Amino acid sequence: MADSTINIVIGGEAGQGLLTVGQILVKCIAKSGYSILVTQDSQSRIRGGHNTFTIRMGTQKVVAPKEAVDILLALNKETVGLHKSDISSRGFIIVDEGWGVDENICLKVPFGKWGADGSMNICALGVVTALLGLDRKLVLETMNRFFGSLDEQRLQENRAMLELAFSWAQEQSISFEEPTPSSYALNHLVMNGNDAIALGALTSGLKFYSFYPMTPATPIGVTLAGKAEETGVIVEQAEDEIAAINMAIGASFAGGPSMVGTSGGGFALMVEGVSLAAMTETPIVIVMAQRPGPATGLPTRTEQGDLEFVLHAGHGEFPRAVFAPGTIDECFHLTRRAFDLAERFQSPVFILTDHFLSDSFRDTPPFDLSSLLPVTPGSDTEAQSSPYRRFAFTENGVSPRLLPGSSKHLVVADSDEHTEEGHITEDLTIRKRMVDKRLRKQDGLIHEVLPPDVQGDKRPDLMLVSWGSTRGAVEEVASHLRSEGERIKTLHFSQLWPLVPDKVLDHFESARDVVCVEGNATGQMARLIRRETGFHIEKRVLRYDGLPITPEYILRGLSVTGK
Amino acid sequence: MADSTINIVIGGEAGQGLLTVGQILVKCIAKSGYSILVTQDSQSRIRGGHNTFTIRMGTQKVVAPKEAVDILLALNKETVGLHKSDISSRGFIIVDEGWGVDENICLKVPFGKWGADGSMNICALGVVTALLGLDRKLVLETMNRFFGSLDEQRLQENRAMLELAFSWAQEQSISFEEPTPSSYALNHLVMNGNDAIALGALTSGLKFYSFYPMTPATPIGVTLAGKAEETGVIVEQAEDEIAAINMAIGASFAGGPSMVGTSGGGFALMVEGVSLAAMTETPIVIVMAQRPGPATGLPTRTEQGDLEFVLHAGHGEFPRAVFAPGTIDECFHLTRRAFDLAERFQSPVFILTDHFLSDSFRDTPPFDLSSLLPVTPGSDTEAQSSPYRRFAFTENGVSPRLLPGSSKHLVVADSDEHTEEGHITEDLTIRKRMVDKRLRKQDGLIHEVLPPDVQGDKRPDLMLVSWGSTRGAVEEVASHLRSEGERIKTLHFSQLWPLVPDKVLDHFESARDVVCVEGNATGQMARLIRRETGFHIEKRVLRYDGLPITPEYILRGLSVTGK
Amino acid sequence: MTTIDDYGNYETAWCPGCGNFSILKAVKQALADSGLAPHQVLIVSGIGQAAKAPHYLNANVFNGLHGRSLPVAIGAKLMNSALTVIVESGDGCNYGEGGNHFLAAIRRNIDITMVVHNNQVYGLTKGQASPTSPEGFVTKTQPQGVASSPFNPVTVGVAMKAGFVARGFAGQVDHLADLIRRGIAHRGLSLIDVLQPCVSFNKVNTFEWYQKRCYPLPDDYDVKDWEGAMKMTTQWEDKIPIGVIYQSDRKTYEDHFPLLKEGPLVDREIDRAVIQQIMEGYR
Amino acid sequence: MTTIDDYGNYETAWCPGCGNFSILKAVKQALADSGLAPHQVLIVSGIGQAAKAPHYLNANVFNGLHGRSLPVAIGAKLMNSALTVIVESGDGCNYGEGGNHFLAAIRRNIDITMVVHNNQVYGLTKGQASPTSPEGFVTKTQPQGVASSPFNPVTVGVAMKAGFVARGFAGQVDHLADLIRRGIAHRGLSLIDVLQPCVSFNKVNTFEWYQKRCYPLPDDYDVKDWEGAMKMTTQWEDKIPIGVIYQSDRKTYEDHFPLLKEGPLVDREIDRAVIQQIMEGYR
Ligand SMILES: Cc1ncc(C[n+]2csc(CCOP(=O)(O)OP(=O)(O)O)c2C)c(N)n1
Ligand SMILES: Cc1ncc(C[n+]2csc(CCOP(=O)(O)OP(=O)(O)O)c2C)c(N)n1
Ligand code: SF4
Ligand code: SF4
Ligand SMILES: [Mg+2]
Ligand SMILES: [Mg+2]
Repeated sequence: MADSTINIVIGGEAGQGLLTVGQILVKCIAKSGYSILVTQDSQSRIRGGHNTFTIRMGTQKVVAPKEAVDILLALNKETVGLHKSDISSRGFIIVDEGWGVDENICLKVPFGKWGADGSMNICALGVVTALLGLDRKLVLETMNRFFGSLDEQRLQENRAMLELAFSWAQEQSISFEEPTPSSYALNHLVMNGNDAIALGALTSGLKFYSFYPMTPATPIGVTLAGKAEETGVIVEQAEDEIAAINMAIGASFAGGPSMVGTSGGGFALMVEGVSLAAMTETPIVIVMAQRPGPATGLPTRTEQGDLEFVLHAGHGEFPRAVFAPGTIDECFHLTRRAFDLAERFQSPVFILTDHFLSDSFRDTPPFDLSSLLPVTPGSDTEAQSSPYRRFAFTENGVSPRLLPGSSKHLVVADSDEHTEEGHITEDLTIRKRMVDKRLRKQDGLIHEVLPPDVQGDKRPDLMLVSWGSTRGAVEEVASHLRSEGERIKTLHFSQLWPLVPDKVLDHFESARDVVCVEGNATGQMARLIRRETGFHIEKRVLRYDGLPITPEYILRGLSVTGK
Repeated sequence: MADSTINIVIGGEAGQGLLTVGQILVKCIAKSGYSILVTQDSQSRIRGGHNTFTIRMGTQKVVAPKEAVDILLALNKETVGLHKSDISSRGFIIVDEGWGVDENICLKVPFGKWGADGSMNICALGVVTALLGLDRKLVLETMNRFFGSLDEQRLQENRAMLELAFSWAQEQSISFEEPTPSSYALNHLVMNGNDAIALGALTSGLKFYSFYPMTPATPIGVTLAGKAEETGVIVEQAEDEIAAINMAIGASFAGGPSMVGTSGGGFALMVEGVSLAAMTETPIVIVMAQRPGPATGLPTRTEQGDLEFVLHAGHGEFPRAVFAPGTIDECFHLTRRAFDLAERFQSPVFILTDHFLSDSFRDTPPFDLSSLLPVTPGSDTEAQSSPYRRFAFTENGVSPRLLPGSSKHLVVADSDEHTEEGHITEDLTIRKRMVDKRLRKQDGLIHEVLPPDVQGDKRPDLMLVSWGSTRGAVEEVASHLRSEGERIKTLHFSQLWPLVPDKVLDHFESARDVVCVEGNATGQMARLIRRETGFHIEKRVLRYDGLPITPEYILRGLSVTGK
Repeated sequence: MTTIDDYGNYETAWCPGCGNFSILKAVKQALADSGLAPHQVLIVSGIGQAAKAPHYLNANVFNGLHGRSLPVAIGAKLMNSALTVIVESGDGCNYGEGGNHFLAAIRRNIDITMVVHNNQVYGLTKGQASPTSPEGFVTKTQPQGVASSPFNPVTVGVAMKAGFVARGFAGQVDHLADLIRRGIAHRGLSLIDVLQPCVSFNKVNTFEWYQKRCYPLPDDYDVKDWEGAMKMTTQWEDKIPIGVIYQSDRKTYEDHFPLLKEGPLVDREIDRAVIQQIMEGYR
Repeated sequence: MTTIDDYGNYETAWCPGCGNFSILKAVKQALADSGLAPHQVLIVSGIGQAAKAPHYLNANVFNGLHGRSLPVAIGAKLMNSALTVIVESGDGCNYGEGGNHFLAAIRRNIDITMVVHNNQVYGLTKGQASPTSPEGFVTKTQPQGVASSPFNPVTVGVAMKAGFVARGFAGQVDHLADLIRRGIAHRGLSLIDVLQPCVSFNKVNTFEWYQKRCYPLPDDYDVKDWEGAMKMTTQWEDKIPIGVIYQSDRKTYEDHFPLLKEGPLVDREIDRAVIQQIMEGYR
């Protein structure tokens, strides 16, 4: 797949400051106007092992990771051996001259001479930014801002090191033509999926976030905790996931927009709470960041293996909505939509992400916050007559939700089947009516469902179906194949549930060949589509080794499925 | 629906000894040769309220409950008002003459005169058994056996009371013709679904049962605890459901066939453990006795609302089997099959029942235990060479399972993705192979799947599809409709997963009209069938008010669905 | 001025003679004596016989899952500090299924009052052993008697230096009502473990059994003396002290967060400017 | 006769300088000193840095879910009493996610030895507060410092009269190995809480911090004196006692069941006749 993007892989041990240099580099590149997309691959350990931080940069929007490596920045020798086979024709490797590595595509840096042991990553940063032809001042400023909290002395040292490396690199004659300048991403934001979800939640009026640490969702809690005091949000690390979701339900019942974040194993412990939220009709937003299972599985890798689990989590029958963002922009806006639906339909709403998207830094245009309103929890107190009936039977199934203590009206909610007043009942006629009332809310959710995103030819040779984080990879594959003259359509789901047949069926029938692309082993989305539309997608490109789906992977897969 | 069965409803408050008189009566009737089927309807309280214990008796096998009441045995006045509208043409009500109830269909019993306050239920027993023309001696013996543990004095009193009432009743002239004698159920066993599951587990070699009390599964633990010492089974009430399933997994890992029992809310807490069992490939049998949800719902009522929940419970992807017994015989034999499959495929296997079946006493022919072998946990130690690889890659995905301590071989299991030796790994090539290995076991499960039970016409006007506890009601409806000249086919699933399309698709296409009968509000089985076979069942008869599905209910439903 | 009548009188699903009736009365009395109107109160319960209590009085109610009343109460209290939040549930609910939340709640010391109906048995599910059932206690699921030693919530509460640890007895309603009132008045987590006869399933720890043993702590008892309190908590077999066993003025959870001192969080407007600033941080 | 070498030497995924290395060594030493061959031992762990330990020695291993090592260990021990069952996991695993199992395990008093790597932090997930983190401990998820008071497992263990309660320090391997050996020898549940420096995420309770404070209990210390032990468990800020803090010969769980005295349940044949009889009971 020939393309003009540059793929920079920084490799080394955990604890070598990969993330630091990576994040600064990303900001420098974006500030210089290039679009960027980061893929992080790390092991479940704190020191040692082998991790990579991969930045793909381009003059136009970068939507997916790529496999071929153009610049390999090796922070340790092991990295060279592990990745040199991926080096592209024009690519090269940045190494320490001291390692005695002898590839003809090596740029040997005198890290040793510079006494850079502690700050090797800073020097490396200088070398790469110089080679990319970035502006020295911009790089220095970006680094300074990043290290803002450090003491002046350390900052000085870092600056010195960077200058040294930068100048050295500029003098090297190396056959790497600088990328053509771009202004695409000038003053874009740089954030990952977790950041965008946190920000989306804050703009929605989030007041309570509870969690129990679990990769890859933990950073949402970290981000929110850092802003808790200034934004007026309670961020509570619970004793376990059961407490986390029950606290959030309590906080939401009391009137605060509430969210929890976790991954598969932690979510498993929240399942009973999901059913409680549904029964008490308490709004709650649940971020479920997938990682490979079963059980503990691969804690620091990615997968899309929990679609069916989330779709059916919780005993009993009740409405829900499930979103699966595929971009930073969707992480932000779908989180907002989740809060809105949770509040208006008094139901649990899910945001289904995965490890890849969670910590994939990307550039994105800033959001116009002025136009974005927070949700207003609860119904109008004045409008209620006595006796107040929290679960009054209504046409659309949504009953007036007062907040306890906000008026003289008493608010009663019960996990048992209950009367309109919320009190426990065993009246089976009421039972049936309550089930019907709750399920009627599903119609409202259906009415507001986001149709899948459809791109490309009306009557394609091939239609690619995807959901969530694979969006970009599929788009890229589509345009690549089109460039080769094929007629391609893409159908991408950013909302998985409710799934409305009439919005999609025609598309399926329009295609000569349909392939479903999923990050799991059994094709869960394909099954769901058949269940809801009757259309049977037989060809699949599936990945379940813990790595994100790349355009190259899909193309290889397509050649196998024999499309 | 005209039929020759007699429907006896005993109604009264919790704590009035309903269950006692009910159970004795059931035994008396069965011992007299009649087939019986019990439906219990009780509120979630210990004293007061209104409960019923309904016995349907017949000269041929009784397979379902019925609604029309032939004998209403009212232990309190309230009962009369609540049920008199259900009295059949030939039916009548047994009341206390003291209540001043004045229905012309009343048999007024002088309970007061007899000073029967404490033992009203015993007197009632005498009256009913006499009216049914049962043998006095048989009734006395049955009662004695039931009260075996009581002191002689109490036994005496009970006997006296019974005799008194029995004689009195015999002298009453009441237009109720005794049922024609039957020898159908002579020396049948009388047990409910929970009993049969417990017995099936014992014959399978059960060594460990852990649970946290939850209706309707609790009685399984009660039964097993009562036999624990003599059978050599550990019955452990855990601190919570999470502990329950993890203990069972530990016990199974150590070599003891293990089972847990719970209901929806408790199972929600076991979901993570299900995924653990799958990842560590530890055999486990999970009894999931459904009750109406969401959340606490209706603790003492019935529903089939958790099919999809159980089918997808657990994060990550792994094989499982799900059984849904519909009769006492199936409760016994499918439990045995569950243990067998769990052991041979080293996977979690589910038994999905519901409140109705759990405590529905029925007569069933005794099981020939001599021919039924227990499972033999673990693989042959001798066959293993060093280093032993617990998770060795094999063709069918099943690896040799040694028991820790049974040999010098070390047994290592891990909830993380692991090597063949069972040690934690982040090697993504191994990851993929391990997923494939685990999923290959699904093929074996498919190979051994029980096809649905199919009865009736090849090309029917109507095919009724059902699963689990509704089996009998559907059968009865079918034969009723046939008697009216309609061509009916029934397709009943006693195993829900795996679901093999080619075993069922033809049947669907053979029918002019297909209706799915389910005890839930959304038609979960119908959805599953469409997902797996592509066949879309549009007509449904659903029930979700907490009561069991009766033949009458189905017939009413059919007339509405307009079949 | 509120009276006990403001809290209403409702039919219950409890057995005649159950200890729950007097606990319900004591709770109502305590709320009235605290001068609280029903709408200022939120009672959170789990599932069990005890957990039905909030349905039998006037207040805001969240009757949640078995074992999970504490986390719900904590979430609600943090969101609206103006509410007086009471957790009312059984021994199985709070010390069994909810044991982990019990430990965490003591450590957090949020201003919530726990009233635990401790009948030493699982009532609603028909009489299995609870964490507080005595060793050897025979039930249908423990036919050879309970093999574990009983959980003593008061001992653990004091050991962990909970802010307010008390034991009451359903047989002494006024004394109990006063304990609950003091628990409500106390800032931080208050635990009131209430000995409650279950006439249907606990034939060991009957009304008389408790009556014979329970005695109020002497006036000169020092609730601040931790060592003395620890020792006191071990009294059980023949004498059972009731009253406030330990009290400390530990910092509450709320004290740690300036945010929580600015009045109920639920009333706070969100500040767009701050969020704008946060977003700018991602440039 | 087994030596520490029989337990092997493996590469780990821990940080250089981590306290886990010496705990691993102590465990191996204790197992060897107990005269146990690797196949006689089952080590059950949860998830965390500590929980990886069993992968680094020779034994039967069940590395289960975060927080759930105790129930798995209990199930395995009840099924095969011939196995020496060790629970090895972190403070978050045992006192956080697994808190409820910790309480229940102490009450059951089954013959299992718990070795808790207590680094007062969540290591594997990159440094959030754990239940034992000191009040005020600052982390990325607790930027204003931990608001809860720390959980003291030794205090709670003694308060609940656990059979064997000890505290060790990773910095004193031989002393620790001896504690573990004694824990294994003790019949019933043994808790060995091990103070473990985490060089990456706990900059407060460092090796030096512990080194300065830890001192072995005096020889004349009476492990049977509950009141004394309770008091002893409160020592922390400037002096931290290590050693066996409390020991009792409480009846074990196994003692309650004749069934469990007849040798490993896993070896027992099922008796058809008995089951036949049970079936007949349903006539
Ligand atoms: C998750 C879950 N597990 C089990 C149950 C069943 N259950 C309902 S109440 C109860 C025990 C109640 O005991 P306790 O809390 O002491 O209350 P009591 O009835 O004695 O007042 C149980 C086990 C449930 N509702 N939810
Ligand atoms: C149910 C569940 N929740 C959360 C996690 C994520 N997790 C893994 S290890 C860990 C904490 C580990 O802390 P600790 O037990 O103290 O072990 P340490 O790493 O400090 O040795 C957490 C929260 C998980 N694996 N499973
Ligand atoms: S069962 Fe016990 S606790 Fe429940 S209501 Fe009856 S007496 Fe009270
Ligand atoms: S993070 Fe801490 S506990 Fe984990 S290995 Fe590193 S030093 Fe040890
Ligand atoms: Mg109780
Ligand atoms: Mg730790």
